[in-house]
Amino acid sequence: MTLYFLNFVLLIIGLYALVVKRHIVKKILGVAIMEYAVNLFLILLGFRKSGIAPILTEDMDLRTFIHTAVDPLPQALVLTSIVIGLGTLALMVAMAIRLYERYGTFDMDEIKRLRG
Amino acid sequence: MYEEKQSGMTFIVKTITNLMIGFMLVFGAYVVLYGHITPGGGFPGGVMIALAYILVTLAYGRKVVESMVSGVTGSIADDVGALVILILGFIGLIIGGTFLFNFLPKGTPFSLFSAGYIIIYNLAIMLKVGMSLYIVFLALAILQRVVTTREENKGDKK
Amino acid sequence: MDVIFLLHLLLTFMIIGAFITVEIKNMLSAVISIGAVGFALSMTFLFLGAPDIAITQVIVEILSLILLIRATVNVDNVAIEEKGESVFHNRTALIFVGIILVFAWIAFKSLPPFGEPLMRVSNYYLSNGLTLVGATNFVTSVILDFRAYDTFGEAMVLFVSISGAFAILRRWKREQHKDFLRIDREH
Amino acid sequence: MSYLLPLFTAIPIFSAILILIIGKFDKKNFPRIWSLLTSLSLLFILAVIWDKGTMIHEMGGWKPPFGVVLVKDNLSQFMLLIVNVVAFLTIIYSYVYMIKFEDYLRFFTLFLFMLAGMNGVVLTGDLFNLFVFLEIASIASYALVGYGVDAEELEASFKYLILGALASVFILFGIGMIYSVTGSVNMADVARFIIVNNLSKNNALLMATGLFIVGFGLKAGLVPFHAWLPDAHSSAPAPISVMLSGVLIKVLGIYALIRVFYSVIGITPVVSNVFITMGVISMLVGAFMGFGQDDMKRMFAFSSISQMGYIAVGIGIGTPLAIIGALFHLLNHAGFKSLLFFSSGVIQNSTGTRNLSELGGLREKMPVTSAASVIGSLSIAGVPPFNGFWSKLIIILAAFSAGYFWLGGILVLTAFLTLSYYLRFQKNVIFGEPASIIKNVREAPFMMILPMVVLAVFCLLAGIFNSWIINNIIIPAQSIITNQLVYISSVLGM
Repeated sequence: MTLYFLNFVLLIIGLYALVVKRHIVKKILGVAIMEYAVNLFLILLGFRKSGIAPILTEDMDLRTFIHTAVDPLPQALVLTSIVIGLGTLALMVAMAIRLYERYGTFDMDEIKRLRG
Repeated sequence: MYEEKQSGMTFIVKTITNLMIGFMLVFGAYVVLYGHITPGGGFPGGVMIALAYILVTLAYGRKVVESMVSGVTGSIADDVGALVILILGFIGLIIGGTFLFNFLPKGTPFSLFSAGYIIIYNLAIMLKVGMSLYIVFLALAILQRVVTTREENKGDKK
Repeated sequence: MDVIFLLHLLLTFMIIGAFITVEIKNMLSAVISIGAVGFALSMTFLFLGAPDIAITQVIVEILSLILLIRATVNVDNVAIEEKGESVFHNRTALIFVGIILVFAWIAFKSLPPFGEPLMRVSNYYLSNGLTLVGATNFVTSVILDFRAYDTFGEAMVLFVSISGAFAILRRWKREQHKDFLRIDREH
Repeated sequence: MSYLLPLFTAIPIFSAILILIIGKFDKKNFPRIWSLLTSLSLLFILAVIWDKGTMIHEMGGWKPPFGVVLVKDNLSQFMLLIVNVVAFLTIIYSYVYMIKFEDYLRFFTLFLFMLAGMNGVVLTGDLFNLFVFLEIASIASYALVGYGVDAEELEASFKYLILGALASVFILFGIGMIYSVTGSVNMADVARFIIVNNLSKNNALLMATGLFIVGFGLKAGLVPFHAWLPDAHSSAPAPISVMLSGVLIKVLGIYALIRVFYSVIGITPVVSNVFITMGVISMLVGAFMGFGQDDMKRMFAFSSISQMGYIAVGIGIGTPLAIIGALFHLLNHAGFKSLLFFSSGVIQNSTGTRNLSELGGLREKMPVTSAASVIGSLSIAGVPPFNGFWSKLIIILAAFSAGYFWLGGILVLTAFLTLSYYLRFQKNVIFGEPASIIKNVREAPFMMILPMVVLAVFCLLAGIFNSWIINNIIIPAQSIITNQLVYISSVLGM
């Protein structure tokens, strides 16, 4: 419970960086922090008290394994979400550097030719 | 005008790179091939292989790494990896009637060739991920140099 | 040591790291401290019984650090002075955040308690995965067989974002820089 | 016949990869001809599966709660029709338009990925899979908005990217909440679990509701979350403006909202009121901001916000009549707004500007474009007998019959506002004194005229034969939305 809450605080910090900060890289880092938070949230949801990793080894009994392994589905979802985050990051970095080339700054307040 | 620095980083970095690169490639391949038995899989393995090449780029400069895997080869490998995944899906559609059907025999657990097509799928993802991250790093590194050089030129004119 | 206590400790560390990332002036330090957050996150995954995710997180963290430092911080590490915001502005933001946190607290209370997931669907994966798929790593059997279509989509997300990055970075004739970019030589 | 369903995503992706490989040798003709063929083949497959009832495709052969399923019901088929027809017309238009961007290999690659992503979102029966394909479509659209790599385009694209990433995080968080409460991510299974255990008052689900409204609202560009929309629409190349306004915000925003709230979580009075409020604010803000614009494309963008407001109001009211109106307006808006953005691209291409104050008297130099643009404006303004009139009329009638009299008043008021700013557009661009810059202007090439003519004919015919369209296309889709149990039982097979 408190873990969920702390995790949500992490998400809010990322949101704060995204909304308030003017530096483009800070905004990108804000997105990254939010992605961390949401990935961790999904894994926390699948945790079992005194659970083991959902990987069977040869000396393990299948029946006890079923009753102790943590939930594998959120882990699969998070793996996909990490990849999506990496793809977004690559695109964001490409765009940031192109913007820098055009405007000569990383300051979002000076990048303001459009009216919004 | 910007001229390609031939030297790259220091001797220490280069030596350590020489030592590490083989380990990184082998470990990446291991993580991919045993992805269905131990932790790992196509994605982390692919990123490891991309990181091996990126390490060479950082230590030796772009020319050396492009003599190993050129940008064009990388991008073709990237496309081929994606195509293999799609073709796996279509084979499943033809054999099993559903897209991405696991059409190979399941084998015995804990052996390398078990779990049907998962090993091929992992290898295709490795090719795709590794090569695409490597070529995007090359492109970003080039652009970054050009931007910095132009900044410096601007400063000179002032 | 108790795992739950350790998790609290790691999360607190991550929150502090994230806060430093957001507030520090020097951009290189900001990027490095987000690296610290990422590595703490991967340790957290390890304690939560997710070695697959932990490996992936470490590797991805290294790659994104290299990308960020090499492509952005290396170009221009000038900190931007924040304009002095009015106290009122900050106070409304704080009140808003406070309300959201209270609502989140109430909502988290009605989730199943921590450590006892429902696992309606996952029990099927755990009990039948070995016979139906044959992989002993159940995460792999979920991502590459039960939900293979998601992984197909995931590979395509990476493909499309790399393609997009190349489209953004490509040479474009409207500008006349003779010594410029040899990017589309790669593609 | 359900084996045809995965082809809607697999064929465009296959073509995109093939274009990248073969495009290394033939940059000029292969990409555009191949994309045209791809889009045509998708239309052909759609014709084959049209009206064949609900189809389920179990990916990899796993039964619904365990694997990913593709579901083609009447609502998906309605959305597939809009997406693929608009995409086909846009590819015809880009055939000539993209020449000035010289390197259009990656344009068609990204375009086909966006098409595949939208088809995937429409067809999927799984919440997380919806998220994945939503990401494919949005990432492709971020890159396409910035395709010109000029300062303004990059700025618009970066804003869109940041807000889009925020939306994705919120949606994923909401999916996590739903998974934790119900133990599944399959839409039908989640819906059944919520009904059986009577969870609709659960606080965690309420929070997921809020997260979904913010996330999908950002993708739809409804008003508190519309900051990216005018910039992105006006800076993108014309074919991309068409895709964004014509289908992307509808599929990723409105369709996803309908699916998640009507078919999965279940609609509650609170959610309906939120929809109505967001819709009313969107209508008014869009209409008033539309007045002040000198840039043609920005005006169309604000008008898109305003018309999305109509659709949101229709969904919020929630009676069958209102849903019919909303879906009919969705179809019509895809028609006339695509037409208007096509014409703005043609005008910008020939005259070099899109400012209303610099243009004038185009009707003699460009007769076909002018005629199409007039038809589009009259349709969106709601002049009978064009299609916009009927859909707005249905929504207004639904508002009155559901007892929302003030809402009906606002809807009528917005219709008048829309009419007046489109008349201003007509007066400044098509009619009036010929401006000096249009001396050497000629009619656009045939490939750019053709899509406009097709859409103009559609606007007229959909207005005249409105009852046929409503009976044959809209009502089947509406019956899926209002009967949650039919959806659940047809997917889970009970």
